[in-house]
Amino acid sequence: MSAPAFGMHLADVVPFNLPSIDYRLIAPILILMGAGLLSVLVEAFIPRRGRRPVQLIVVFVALLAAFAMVLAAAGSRAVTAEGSIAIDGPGLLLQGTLLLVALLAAMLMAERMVDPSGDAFAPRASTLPGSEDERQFTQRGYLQTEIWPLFCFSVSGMLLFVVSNDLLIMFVALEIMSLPLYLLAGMARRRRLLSQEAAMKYFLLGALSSAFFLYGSALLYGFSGSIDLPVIADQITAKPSQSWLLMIGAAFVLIGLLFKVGAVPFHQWVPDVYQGSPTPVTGFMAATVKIAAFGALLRVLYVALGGLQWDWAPMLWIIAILTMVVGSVIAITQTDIKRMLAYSSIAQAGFILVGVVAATREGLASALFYLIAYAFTTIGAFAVIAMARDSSGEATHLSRWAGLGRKSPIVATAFTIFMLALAGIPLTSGFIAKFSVFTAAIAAGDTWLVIVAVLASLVAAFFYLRVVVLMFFAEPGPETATVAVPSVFTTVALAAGATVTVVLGVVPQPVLEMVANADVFIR
Amino acid sequence: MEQIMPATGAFSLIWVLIALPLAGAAVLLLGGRMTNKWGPYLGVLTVVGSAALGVVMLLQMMGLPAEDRSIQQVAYRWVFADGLSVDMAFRLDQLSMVFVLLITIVGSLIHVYSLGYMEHDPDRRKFFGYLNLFVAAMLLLVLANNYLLLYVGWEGVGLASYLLIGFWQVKPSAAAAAKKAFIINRVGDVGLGLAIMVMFVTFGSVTFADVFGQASAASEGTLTAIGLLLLLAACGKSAQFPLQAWLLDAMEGPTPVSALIHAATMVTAGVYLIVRSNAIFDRAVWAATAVVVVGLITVFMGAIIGSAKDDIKKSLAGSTMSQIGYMITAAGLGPIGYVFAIFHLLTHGVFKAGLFLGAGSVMHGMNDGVNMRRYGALRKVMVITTITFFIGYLAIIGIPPFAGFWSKDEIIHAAFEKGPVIGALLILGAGITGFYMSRMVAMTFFGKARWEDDVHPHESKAVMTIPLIILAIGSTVLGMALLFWGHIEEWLEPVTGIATAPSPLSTAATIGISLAFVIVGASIGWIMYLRREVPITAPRGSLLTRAARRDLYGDDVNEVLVVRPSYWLSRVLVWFDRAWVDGFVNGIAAFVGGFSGRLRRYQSGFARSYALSMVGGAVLVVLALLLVRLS
Amino acid sequence: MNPANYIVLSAVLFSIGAIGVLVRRNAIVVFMCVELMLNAANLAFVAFARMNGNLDGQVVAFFVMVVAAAEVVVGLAIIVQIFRTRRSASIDEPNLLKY
Amino acid sequence: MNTVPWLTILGAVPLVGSAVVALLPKGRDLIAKQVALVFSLATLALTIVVALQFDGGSSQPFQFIESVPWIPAFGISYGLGVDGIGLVLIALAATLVPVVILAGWRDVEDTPDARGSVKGYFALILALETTMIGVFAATDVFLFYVFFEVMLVPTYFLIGRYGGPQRSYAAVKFLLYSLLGGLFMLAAMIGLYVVSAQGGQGTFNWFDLAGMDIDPTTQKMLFLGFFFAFAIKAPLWPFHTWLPDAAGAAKPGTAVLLIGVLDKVGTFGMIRYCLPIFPAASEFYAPVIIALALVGLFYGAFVALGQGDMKRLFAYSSMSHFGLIVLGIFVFTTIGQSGSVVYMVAHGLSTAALFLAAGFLMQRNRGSSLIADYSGVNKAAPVLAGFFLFGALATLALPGLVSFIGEFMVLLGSFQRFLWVGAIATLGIVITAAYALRLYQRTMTGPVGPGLEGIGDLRGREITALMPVVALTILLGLYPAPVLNVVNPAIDNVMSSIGATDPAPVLGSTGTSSEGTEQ
Repeated sequence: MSAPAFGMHLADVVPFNLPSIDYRLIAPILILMGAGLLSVLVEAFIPRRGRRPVQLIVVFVALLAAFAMVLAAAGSRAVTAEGSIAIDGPGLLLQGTLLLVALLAAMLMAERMVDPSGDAFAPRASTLPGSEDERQFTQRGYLQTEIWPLFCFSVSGMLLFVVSNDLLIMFVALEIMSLPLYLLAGMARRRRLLSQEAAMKYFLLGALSSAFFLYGSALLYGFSGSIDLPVIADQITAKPSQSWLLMIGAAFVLIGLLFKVGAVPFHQWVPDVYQGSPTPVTGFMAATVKIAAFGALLRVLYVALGGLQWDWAPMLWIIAILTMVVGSVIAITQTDIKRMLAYSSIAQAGFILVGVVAATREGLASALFYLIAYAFTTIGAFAVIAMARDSSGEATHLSRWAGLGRKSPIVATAFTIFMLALAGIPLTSGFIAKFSVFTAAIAAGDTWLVIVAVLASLVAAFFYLRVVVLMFFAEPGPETATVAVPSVFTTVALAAGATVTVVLGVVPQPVLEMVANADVFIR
Repeated sequence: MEQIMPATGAFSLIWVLIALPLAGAAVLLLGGRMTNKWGPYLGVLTVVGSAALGVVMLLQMMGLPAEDRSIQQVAYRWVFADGLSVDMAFRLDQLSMVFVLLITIVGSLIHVYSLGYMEHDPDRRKFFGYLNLFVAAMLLLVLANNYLLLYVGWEGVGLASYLLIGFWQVKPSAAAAAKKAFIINRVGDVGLGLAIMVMFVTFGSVTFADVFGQASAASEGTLTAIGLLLLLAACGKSAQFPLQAWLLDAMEGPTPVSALIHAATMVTAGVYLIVRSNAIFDRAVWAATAVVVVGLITVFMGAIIGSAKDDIKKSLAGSTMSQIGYMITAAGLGPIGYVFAIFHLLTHGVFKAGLFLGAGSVMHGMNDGVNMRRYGALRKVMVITTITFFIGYLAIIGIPPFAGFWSKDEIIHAAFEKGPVIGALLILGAGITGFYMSRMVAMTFFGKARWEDDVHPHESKAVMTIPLIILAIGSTVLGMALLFWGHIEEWLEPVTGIATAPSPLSTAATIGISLAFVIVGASIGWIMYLRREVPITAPRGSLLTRAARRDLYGDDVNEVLVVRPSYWLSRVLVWFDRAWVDGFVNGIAAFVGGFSGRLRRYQSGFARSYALSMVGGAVLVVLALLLVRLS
Repeated sequence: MNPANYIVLSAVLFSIGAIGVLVRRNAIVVFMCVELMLNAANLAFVAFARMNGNLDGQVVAFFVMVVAAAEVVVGLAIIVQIFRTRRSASIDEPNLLKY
Repeated sequence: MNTVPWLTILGAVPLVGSAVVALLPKGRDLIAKQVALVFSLATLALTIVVALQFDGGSSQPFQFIESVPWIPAFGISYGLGVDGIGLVLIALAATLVPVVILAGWRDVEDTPDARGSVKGYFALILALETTMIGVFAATDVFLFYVFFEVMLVPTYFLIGRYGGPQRSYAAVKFLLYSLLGGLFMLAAMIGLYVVSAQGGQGTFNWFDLAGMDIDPTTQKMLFLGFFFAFAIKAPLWPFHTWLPDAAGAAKPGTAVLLIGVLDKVGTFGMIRYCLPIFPAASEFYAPVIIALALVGLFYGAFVALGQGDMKRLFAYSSMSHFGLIVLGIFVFTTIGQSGSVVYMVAHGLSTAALFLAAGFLMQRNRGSSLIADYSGVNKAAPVLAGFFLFGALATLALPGLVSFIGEFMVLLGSFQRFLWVGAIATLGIVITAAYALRLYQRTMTGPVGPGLEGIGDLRGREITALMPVVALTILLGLYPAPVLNVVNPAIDNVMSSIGATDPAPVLGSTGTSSEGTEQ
């Protein structure tokens, strides 16, 4: 909760220039923050029994309301809050996607049926793993409803992240987005050691990356005398001198963002965190953080550093290639499905970077489309993973998936759809996404980048299909996991993910138009 | 080019000639068990029907003036594309007419004979089906009006021959022989196929009319190429050197098959092809010479093999090779030879069929034993067979007035016209013929009985002997009939070009010399195999004998030059495919996998190493950016 | 004195922090090193604010402090929890997730 | 232009059938089979209707054209239409599917370790038919690609779920190999789009692309992308090693569809896409491709000669035949290309005959496909042996059968253009005969092998499945006009689009047949 407060504070001091803030445009952010505060209060004042339903109502209402506001704001292009927030096509598009995906993620988090002893989160994160209290709380069937305020804050941070127009807001948004995630990562009900380890790694590395980001913005500020992205852009064109400040600053800022994106060599937190966190949170992170981080990355690159394209393009070339290759190659020898999808998400980040490097309108549009397609597919995939279980919790080891296709064909089929989409087989969203990204890249002359991407996606196809092979070509054994019957929540999330994946693959035109009309970033 | 008449009257039924036996084959082969009973008789009827139709056509044709005797019937457009157009069309002229009669009449006789010969075979329905198929294919071969359609018949008879040689497939030897025959014939087919291609690129058409019509315009080189390729084809089909190896094994088939396919008709298709293509060979001297050479070589190969074999059928097969050698030689002599090649082909078709069927009749009585060393003195028990066989014998060695005498004599004479050496060689061949045929007759019908104990020879029954008798009559009169009554030269002249009439004097001379040689050879044979008792186990024999028993190493040569190398090559390629081509593909996969395994080790699980790679990456990125900027 | 020196100092601090993150095992210390890096950034901001003659940098510094404080809260929570579970605050201890 | 969207209907019928079959309740296997058969027959009937409406003589090579914008953002349209080539291949697919369904009636039950359900098997086959029809009917490169790739999915499951011991390895290998080609084709396709976009809005419409003139260097790059995909599909030496594994692991029915139809997509793609869109590049690469084709022709034949496993033998023989087809395409003569198309059809039929007959045999002997396990079958099961022999003869292109017409036209066309290429290729017929007859000799002749005495002969259902294939092979061999009539105009179109002309005969004869035709 920064920008508005900042404004008010100023207003008390100097009444004669009130900051111009278009509350209508930033309403989504405010709504989510408000929801966060509200649910903190709910935690404080509503008796335990009632908390969960109230929290859910608050969250879902907030998400839907925010989405409504985004729709209402559709088409507007404005810089508000004293130039620190830019509401434009891409921003709104990403906000809308974020909200929808967050909605599905929230449903996964709210799921209570698949695990006999409650939801995916520890009854009390404070209790020691395996301790007496933990057992007690579990028996009493306590649920940790503190996840909801964290969730709301995180989402609000994301919404702010993709529209923030100066480095300070961006930094603050980054933290608002990340801090709750650090905590959520550590709250798994089962395998708590892993969960805590994930939280710590995520936190320390995240903090390190934000330090880089911050120092980078300091240098950029020193170079340009401002933290506004457009001003920085002007300064870059204005004075080519003092380039080392600019260069190092730009590099550090980009590093901070590439870390969140999960690009090689800043990717190593991804597998550990994805594997350790509670599966719904993993899905939430995998889908939304990717969107938010890429949103910010695109904005920085296209708005602030647009004049520097010839400097960062080669670097991103190499990073994109590394990311695609390392991600897909390491994934083929993974034995844990969550970890495999983590590496897959790294590879996917690489493919999106291919579109980013193009640095053209088509590139931007294709990246946006890819983000949308990828987010829904991922949520769906993790929904399935959350359902494949055995007595000790989720059965994430690949060997446990052998023959799943025979035991529960429908879920397996859904998962197959997601895998095919990630592999980029036609008639799925993933194919159109890859197609548009490659098209943009080739149009921009990055043919060789596309060739590498093609080879990488072949390697990727191998491990995606490996799961399919396991599920359908192997006999179910005693080891095979059973698919728990979920409540309406997961069902809806799963169905939505599958539907979007297929629809975007068969009739992508509307969304393609949307991303095309999203136009470029305002500056 | 000679003009070609539309098919009218009986000629409008040309297609029926083929369709009848083809339908018979279809019914018998698809009909299944239900046709077991009456199937064979249907098979006979279809061929007899074609024969009757053939005779009708002959009569109608004789009614026509000579230049109008080339009739064509176009059924429909068969294979076509821009620049290519081949019809399903038939051409009945004097040449194909005589073939039609030979095929259908001899075919009918052999069908009838088979009724008896195959009586006890469980699969006789199939047998007759195959025979019908053969007759249909053979008729297509001689009735086609273009080379591509001829090709269909060409391989059709090959197929029938394959099926019939391997009729007793349970015997591995039979199956192997069948495969061998087909594959060696395929080599010949390559020649035919390529010849057709050359014709097409040269003349833009593959019909006889177009090709022969424009032949004069083509360069001699092209014509020579075509001629040699056609010769290759002929060698395959007619078992001429160097593609002769299959014929002897082909005797694995039932004896009527040997009579019909491997004596009377199919093996003579090569002669037909060359004579039919006379327009080419007339203008390609070298090709024609090559034909003569091949023919001569085969005359002696066949004769020598025939003289050494103890298996009566193989001995006859050798003789067949030799006799076809005569025809091929004649066909190579040019216009003066063509007619007599065909003439000899017809007579040979009749008397050799008779001889084979006679051999079959003998085997029938001897529990299918073929070893002449276990025969002997059969003249007492099977009189008709003996007489008919003896007539055939007289015919083949060329004793006047039997059929073989006229035709062979004409060839020898024509050879002298071309060059004394050829004539001399042919006369020598005639002598050897006399020898091995006498040997055969002596061992089989005369001398002491050397039968195995459980063998009780007996004369075959009428259904088999009547065809023998008819063929024997044919062997007696056919020569004179064709020559003096049928005037075969004039009959064929429009197709084969003018045959220069031989001058009587030299005729007398050649007749005398050749007769002398024949008698000498024959008497040697008689003396050798009647004076002394024939040993039941063959003596080691001279080097030549042993070579001849091994078919003059024909198989060994093929084995060493072709078969072994190709199997070796295939084994090498199989290994190469697995180890290298596929190995490369799998190698890549393995490499990526290993790479992945090594790469994931860097994900050590220590937060600080992650931090390190981040900081390191940061430094690199900064350096990279500065480098890009400064450079 | 030349404000550029402050920048140099901040750079030095940042580097120290970074190196500290890499070499120290104790999670708390590592975390403190990160904080050091943040403060190096703060110093840079303030110094640049001075050089550029506008307030933005200083404003940012305040925000960063707040954010850093929040980070401390979250971070300590996590670290303490790990410590309670494992009886050690070494960041090399938790090493179950790898490869 | 016609009002009824025939091709869409044609493609939809099997898809609907597939859905219906898939949605049937468990355990209703018989009904599933019957429904599948009915739908496949309906498709066949529709195909015949379409084929009868197709006007071979018309000036418009493409007919039944449909075009609806699909993804205007990339100039992609849902465009269908067939020329003679597409039509005959669709007809081939529509013919083989019912045959395969009937032949595979008990495939799943008779598999000792069946993975999938019966209905799944037939649903997949029908789904595959839809993609096959689509891939041959597409006139939009993107749409073609979509079918091209989606086709892999049902095949992948058919091999991987219903195949033999090696199925998993084979399925993955097949899929990855095909994907590799597909992805390169995707890149090239995008490149093509980008090139077309240089003049305003880019397009994937085949008609526009075929007319476009691209500068040679770009052509060469893009051509490679497309050709690589097709060469893997076809399969051309040395990209063939997936085929023996796939065919060896797949059920006979699946293998028939795989080799008989799917692989034709490769050669079809060469004629439809490589040549007209990249004429210059095609000409540039033709020598290399012809060399590869020749190598493949003999390589495949010789490896087949040395194979101890029937299914692998068939795969290699097909590889050899594909060499021939590719040869015919890239000699750029009308006769050669028409021959290639005829041979595609012929090869589909002969493969079906041989593979299904062999399949029936294997089913009777614990699914063993080792030649060594068989001997003297002719005695125990004469009818089966008969069909087997017929298949072998069709494979070695016996004159009178349709495969002969295809083969001879290809050889003739090659000979017409490059004398020696044609001559060398012709030698192949000997080796073909060698391995085909050797196979028959080793399996069917001689004394009856151990354990084979009891195997029953073909049943009515099996004969019914084989009969249509046999009949077509013979009828088209004696009267190929139905195919040639529609194919030749299409080929002329291709030839003109690549600006190739046939070499005239030396003596410049018109080439019309003898006087007989005039009467």
